[in-house]
Amino acid sequence: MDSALMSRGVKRCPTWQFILWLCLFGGVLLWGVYAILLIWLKGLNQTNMNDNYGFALWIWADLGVIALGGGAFFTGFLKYVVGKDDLKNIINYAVIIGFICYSSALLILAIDVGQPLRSWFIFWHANVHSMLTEVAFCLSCYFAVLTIEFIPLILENRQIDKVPFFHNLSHNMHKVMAVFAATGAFLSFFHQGSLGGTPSVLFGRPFSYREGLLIWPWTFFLFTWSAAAYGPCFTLFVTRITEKVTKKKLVKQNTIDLLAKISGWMIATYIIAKIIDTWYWATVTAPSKGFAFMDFYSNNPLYGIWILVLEIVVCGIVPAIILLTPKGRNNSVALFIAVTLGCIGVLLNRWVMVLQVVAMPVMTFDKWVMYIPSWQEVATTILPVAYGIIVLMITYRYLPIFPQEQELNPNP
Amino acid sequence: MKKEVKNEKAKKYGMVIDLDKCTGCGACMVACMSENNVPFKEDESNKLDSIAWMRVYKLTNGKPFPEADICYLPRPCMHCEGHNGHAPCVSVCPATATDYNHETGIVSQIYTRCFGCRYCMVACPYHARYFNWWDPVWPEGMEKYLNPDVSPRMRGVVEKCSFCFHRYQTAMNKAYVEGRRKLEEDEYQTSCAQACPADAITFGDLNDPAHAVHQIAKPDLKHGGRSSNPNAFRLLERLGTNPKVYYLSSREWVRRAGDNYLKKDKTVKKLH
Amino acid sequence: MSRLIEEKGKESESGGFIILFFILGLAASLVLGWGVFPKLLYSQKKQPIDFNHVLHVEAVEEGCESCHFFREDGSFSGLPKLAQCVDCHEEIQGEDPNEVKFVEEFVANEREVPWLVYAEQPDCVFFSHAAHVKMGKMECVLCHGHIGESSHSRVYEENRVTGYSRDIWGKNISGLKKNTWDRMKMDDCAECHAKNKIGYDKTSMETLPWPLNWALLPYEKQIGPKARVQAKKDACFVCHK
Amino acid sequence: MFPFSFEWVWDMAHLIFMGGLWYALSILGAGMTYCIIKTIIDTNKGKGCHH
Amino acid sequence: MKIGRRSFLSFIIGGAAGTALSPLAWKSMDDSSIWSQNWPWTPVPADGEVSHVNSVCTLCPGGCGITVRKVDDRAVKIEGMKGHPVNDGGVCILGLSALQLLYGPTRVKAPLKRVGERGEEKWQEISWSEAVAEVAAKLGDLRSKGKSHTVCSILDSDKGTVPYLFGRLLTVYGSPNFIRTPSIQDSYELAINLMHGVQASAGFDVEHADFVLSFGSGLIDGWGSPVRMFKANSNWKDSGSKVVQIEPRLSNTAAKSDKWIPINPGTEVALAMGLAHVIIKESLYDSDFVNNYSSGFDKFKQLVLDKYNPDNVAQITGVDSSALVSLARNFAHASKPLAVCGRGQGKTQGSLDEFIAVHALNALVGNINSEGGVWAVPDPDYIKWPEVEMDSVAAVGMQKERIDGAGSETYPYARYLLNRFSGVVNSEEESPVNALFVAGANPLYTISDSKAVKEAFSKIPFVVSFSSYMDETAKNADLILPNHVFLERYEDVPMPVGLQKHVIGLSRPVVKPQFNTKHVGDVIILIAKALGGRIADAFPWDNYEACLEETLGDKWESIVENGFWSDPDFKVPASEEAFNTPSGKFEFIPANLKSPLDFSPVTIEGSDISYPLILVPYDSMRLANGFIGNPPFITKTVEDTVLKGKDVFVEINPKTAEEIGLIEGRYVDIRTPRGKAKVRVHLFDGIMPGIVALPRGLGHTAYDKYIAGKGINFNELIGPVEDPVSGFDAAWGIRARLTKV
Repeated sequence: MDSALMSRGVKRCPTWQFILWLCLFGGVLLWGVYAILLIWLKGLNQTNMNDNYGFALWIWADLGVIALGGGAFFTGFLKYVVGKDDLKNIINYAVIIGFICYSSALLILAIDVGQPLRSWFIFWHANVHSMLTEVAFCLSCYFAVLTIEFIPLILENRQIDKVPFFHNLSHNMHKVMAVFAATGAFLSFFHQGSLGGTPSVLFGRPFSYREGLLIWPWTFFLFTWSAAAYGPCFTLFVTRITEKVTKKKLVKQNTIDLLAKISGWMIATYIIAKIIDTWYWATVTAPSKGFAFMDFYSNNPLYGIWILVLEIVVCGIVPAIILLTPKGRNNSVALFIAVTLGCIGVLLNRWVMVLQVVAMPVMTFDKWVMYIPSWQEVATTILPVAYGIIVLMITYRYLPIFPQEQELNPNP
Repeated sequence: MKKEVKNEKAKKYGMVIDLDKCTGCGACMVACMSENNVPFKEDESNKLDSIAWMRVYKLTNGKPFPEADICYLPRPCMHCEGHNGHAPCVSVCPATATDYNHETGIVSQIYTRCFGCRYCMVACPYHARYFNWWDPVWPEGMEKYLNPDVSPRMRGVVEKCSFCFHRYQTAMNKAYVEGRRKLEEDEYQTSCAQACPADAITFGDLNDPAHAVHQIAKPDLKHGGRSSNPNAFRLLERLGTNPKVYYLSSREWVRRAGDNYLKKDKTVKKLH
Repeated sequence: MSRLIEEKGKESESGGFIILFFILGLAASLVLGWGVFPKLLYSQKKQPIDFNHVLHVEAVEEGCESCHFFREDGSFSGLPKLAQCVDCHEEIQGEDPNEVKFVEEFVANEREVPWLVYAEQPDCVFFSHAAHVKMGKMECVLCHGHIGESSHSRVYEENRVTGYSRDIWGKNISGLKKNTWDRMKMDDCAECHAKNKIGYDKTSMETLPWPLNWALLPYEKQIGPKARVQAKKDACFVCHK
Repeated sequence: MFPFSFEWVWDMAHLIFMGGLWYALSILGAGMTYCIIKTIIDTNKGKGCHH
Repeated sequence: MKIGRRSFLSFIIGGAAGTALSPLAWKSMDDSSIWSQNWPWTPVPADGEVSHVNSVCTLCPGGCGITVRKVDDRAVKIEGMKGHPVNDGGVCILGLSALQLLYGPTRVKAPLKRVGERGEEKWQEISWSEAVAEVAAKLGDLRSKGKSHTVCSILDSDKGTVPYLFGRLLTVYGSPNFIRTPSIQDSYELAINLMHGVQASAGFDVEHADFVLSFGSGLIDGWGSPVRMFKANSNWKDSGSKVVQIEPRLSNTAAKSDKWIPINPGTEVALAMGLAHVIIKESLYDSDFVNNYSSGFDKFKQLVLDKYNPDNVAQITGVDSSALVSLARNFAHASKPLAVCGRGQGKTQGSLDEFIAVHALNALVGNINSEGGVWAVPDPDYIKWPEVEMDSVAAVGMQKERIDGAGSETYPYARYLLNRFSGVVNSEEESPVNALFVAGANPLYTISDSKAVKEAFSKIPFVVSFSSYMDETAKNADLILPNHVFLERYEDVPMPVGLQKHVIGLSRPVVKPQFNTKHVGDVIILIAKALGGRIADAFPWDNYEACLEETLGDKWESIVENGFWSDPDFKVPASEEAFNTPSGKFEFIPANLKSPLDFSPVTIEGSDISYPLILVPYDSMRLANGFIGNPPFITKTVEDTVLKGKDVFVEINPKTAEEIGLIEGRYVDIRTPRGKAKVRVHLFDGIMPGIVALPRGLGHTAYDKYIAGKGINFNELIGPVEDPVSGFDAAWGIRARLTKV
């Protein structure tokens, strides 16, 4: 029925099946939209945030999706700036995933602020000393970059491509894509970093506070690095899931292998840096403020030392080892485990840097405060997942995302 | 002509709270609420969602009966100076809705500028910043007591203690019509300091040796405003927030509760 | 009409025709924006009493200060209350219907006159008349214009979106102003402060090359020699509450 | 945000961060403008009409 | 078609360009930005001329001077009055919140007549003339039936013109039943009456005392005039004066004192006697005073030496005997020692023995009527109205015995015994009270054993409340004749509690009455006039204001100007003339007392087998617990370890909690012989094991949603324990049991 919209020579599931799934995820999406409306109309009292938890699930989700979306900028950087041309086979998907992640992040930010109609103040009345300003600048600019990168892909749809204007536009945009990608990479280095700086410039919060270089705390670099390391994991993770769902091989193993190897090296180096950072913080920074290392991980029902072990060892060292060994990369199960652990690791890191920061008391007579998100927060946080799946379904169905698909799946 | 109009010496308004005198009666909290149009809800027992610019904390020494001891600690906004005005909250606000005034040392909060990102609340280790989770609603007729000098806040913005800056403004107005620029110590007092029935709160210009706060707190400006009074301490001084609220206590455990210390650390008076 | 367009479209395929439509659109939107929109944006309200400033200034002894004065506590009285008016207007004076209305409706019933205040600022604004008039020696006219010379009350134009007077947000719909009193927005405060600030702030805008100093419009008012103008960027609380 | 806003201060922080923002925005703006103009020219030349 | 589309596009582009060149977009954006910063639904308080009005707060008996800041005709802030002899600029949390009471939703806005069942809150608004007529008709009816003595009024005070008007009306009408709500005032007055032989209130020269020994008095928890006590406490800190606090719970007062001596609850009287023992035995007492101005010392000495040696006392009180001895020495050696009693805020009367024992301690160290000591302060004598002329009905009525039994043969010493009221009413088939007036009091909430009080009220056929607020008593009344709030009315406020000076404060109208309310004084005068005859004759004033002005006479002008009047010449007589006892001296063992005191601790209700724990109340400044409900601001300051949601916490020592198996926050049922309630537990190291404590001031069932339904009323769990000599309520606690739910 809708086959005219699909690329030639590829096979897609029947329309009814497509619509059925669309409705399913659309339902989840609508649930999230309902929650958004509630929040916009009734205010943030719809959440379980409070004066201790000024930042909570949403900011975690924000940091999380941006880290996961880091695959887009890093892959783009590798392809356009470093020149790893092999990555062209996966870059489209990386861009779409990035686009989904960043648009979700912006949406969540729009719900998260108390006066959404004033959120443009962050530009208009910008305080250039604030990490959040830097985040907002780079985030929105980079989102513009992703949109620019996404447009030619849409224009490649079989029907749209027939229009000469769009065909030419797509062609021209491709030609200058390197400039956009380079700008995007530049912006991404900064906003991933400033997201890292966001908790770490808080010198009133010894758990997250880090010393650093000039105005940038060490986590500034760690966040950029970890996004570059773990972002590709998420790209690989989604690609792998897509392959499972479509029951097709979509990207050749050498591309996967290349990206996995780079990711492995990035994770390995990141984890070393992270360990050094943690060590310095635990033995120098925190004690100078009167905190012993274990103060951060005791006297509360949730945040134990396990969380650090999980983050560094299980979700850091383990995936690094798997991805660095050819055997590990070539074993699809091991690879999948590694990229999954990687994704969990970066999400956990972002969780800790948001939630544990605010949970941890600073005044001696203050108490640890725990928090459980309200359904409105959960719904709005799940919304991006549904939204992402829907975008992926539509783009996969109608756009030539995977250049190697036809080659790998010749029509019988 | 330009020399004629010399800038007066910058003021640094601050507070000294004598915890030996503080009875924990809560008058400062209510004096603040009624002066500053702080709203209230039917249930205010969830203290994580209850706006109290001035909050009185109850400290315990953790010892069993009969060695147990308690102490009350009123906590307004500390109006941190940080390093050269870089209060923890001021530098993080993305929209410049809060700033540090070098002329008075007061950290402002502009409600119409704030868009409610709450980064400042995360930055403040004192929980001195409060978010308007709800629309402020006064029962019918009660809006009559609202103070026109302070604008009521809308839902979705952050608010905090301003050291009753509007009182500074009105005092300055009076001074202006009398042809003065200088305020007497008692012309500008915060609502809490004025109300405190135990006279535990002293407010004034820390830079002015004639003011009581200066004489009690004896701030050592070479060492980040650290007090030279052996009974005085500031909350979380070691973080480098450089707050302008000093506390006095004759009890060691109370002074130690004012900051974080490793077991081996002494309740130090020196920053480094 | 649509038929007409189509027919005309058939007649001519040329670019000229397209340009005509461009001009049509342009003209329509310009008329809408410059003509209709301001009419829609502001509602016209009449003052409850038509007030004659000229007459009053002649009658009172101390000029403007007779009614608009500073109180002992430094606050500015703004519009006079009924209690002040009653000093003279206990009985109807003369035959002006406005006078009759004033005495009968308000004085007799001890009801305050609900004047519409042209210069009413939003609640977030703190403005010290004392600082500007007493210390800065500024003339009222600088911000309020020549209202004291009016013999009738102007129509009060209320912005339907913001609820504030047109005087605050720009008498000229274009946002440009000829006189200092044409607008009373934050930028206008800032403009004057930047212009008159005394050199204790290094980042003086005047020292900047064109066009960065463009905001300094050339009007003549001088601020007294004792003035100390707030022009620092760390003082939101000075003007906001 | 703009140098003529009264909040603007001519200091390093503004130059770096606002400079960065305007730089990025101009690259993106210039890039897109280039693409669109080039595309209009190309289309008028009859490129891309492969049917 | 193709051209049509292109033309349309062109039109749109032209339109967009034109819009961009017109103010439409820019101005709309600007305006919506302004709109989004000044939401129309956020209230904007009107500005205006600021003025200040001096007045006096009447929300508690403290009598603080206040300065109300007004903006035009709105009262916006209450501040302490500078230079006032009681509070000198300070103000308490309740006074600060008074505007919430003035403007709050809890006000009764017009005279109301009950139309539904009692307490059903179905009311009909009536006019003032109807209301007065109704009351007058009822009173006239009772009087004609010879039942004038079955009319009764309950007030919070018996001083000042308004209580005097009530008293006058009752007298000339023919009823002896004027009742004042109970407090430690009763016990102090009686102790002074018996030991000094004069009718006077106790005044404490706390400012000059240098060693304060408090037997459980919440010196900084609201005892006496709270702000004055805070100031005194700060003075003590500055001057190095010592405070020793004796009580089983680490109250704020205990925490702020120089020494906290935990004691078995209720045994304070024994400790006082033990201290007397040491002082007498070691001859540390003031021999001048004891030898020259006291009588009965030998008898007292004998009693003390026989029965209260430190070891015995240590056994009873749990206070270490060496601590006791050193305390006694420190107390006696201090230059201006002062011992005070009356637990917490002193809202219950307490045992007479205890007051006499503590007062004897003061006498031993010779600080009676001296600097830094306890003064017997007679009421200022400024209300000089002509004697009433009673008609025969009134004369007969006045001869009848009081309903509460005060002054009867059984209770010859007491003046008012509201604690007995419900017992008396409930014990009879038909209520001995046919009409009840309640003003400035809320007995349904403040009197212990609420259930019994409520039952008694339900038996009384005609209950009139003069409350400004819809409190528990008003809610269960037949008629509410709302008084102005103190910020709307004139009223003299004599004798701030515990002050050793003569001060009369003046409440005055700060704002116009907000609702259709009427001054209670005016209503009394109107009722009297409506009743006619001798009754009307006794009220020659046009209205209350005229009455007040006439009463204050030459004081009026200065009191209006300053907000208070104080007698600069006030002095208590020297010890030679101070005592009017049969011996003409201070009596350690009052000769006027028929039965001897035994100075033994009061036994509380309940068996220790079924109720293993002891429940005591505690008072907090952050919980108004008198006849005024807690305004929202105050409730906001209550900690979440006291009140969370609708649940109140009972304080318990962690050790006791562990024995019962309770953890922090756990829900429990608390049961006492008088009642049961569901509460949560809060572990507190500052409370003696075996004791649990609940705050007073919660658990309102009336007022508005900001006050009602939070926690439980302590008075529902406790009942009165009658002091055998005075008839006062001597209960200081009740036995209790906690069970998990």
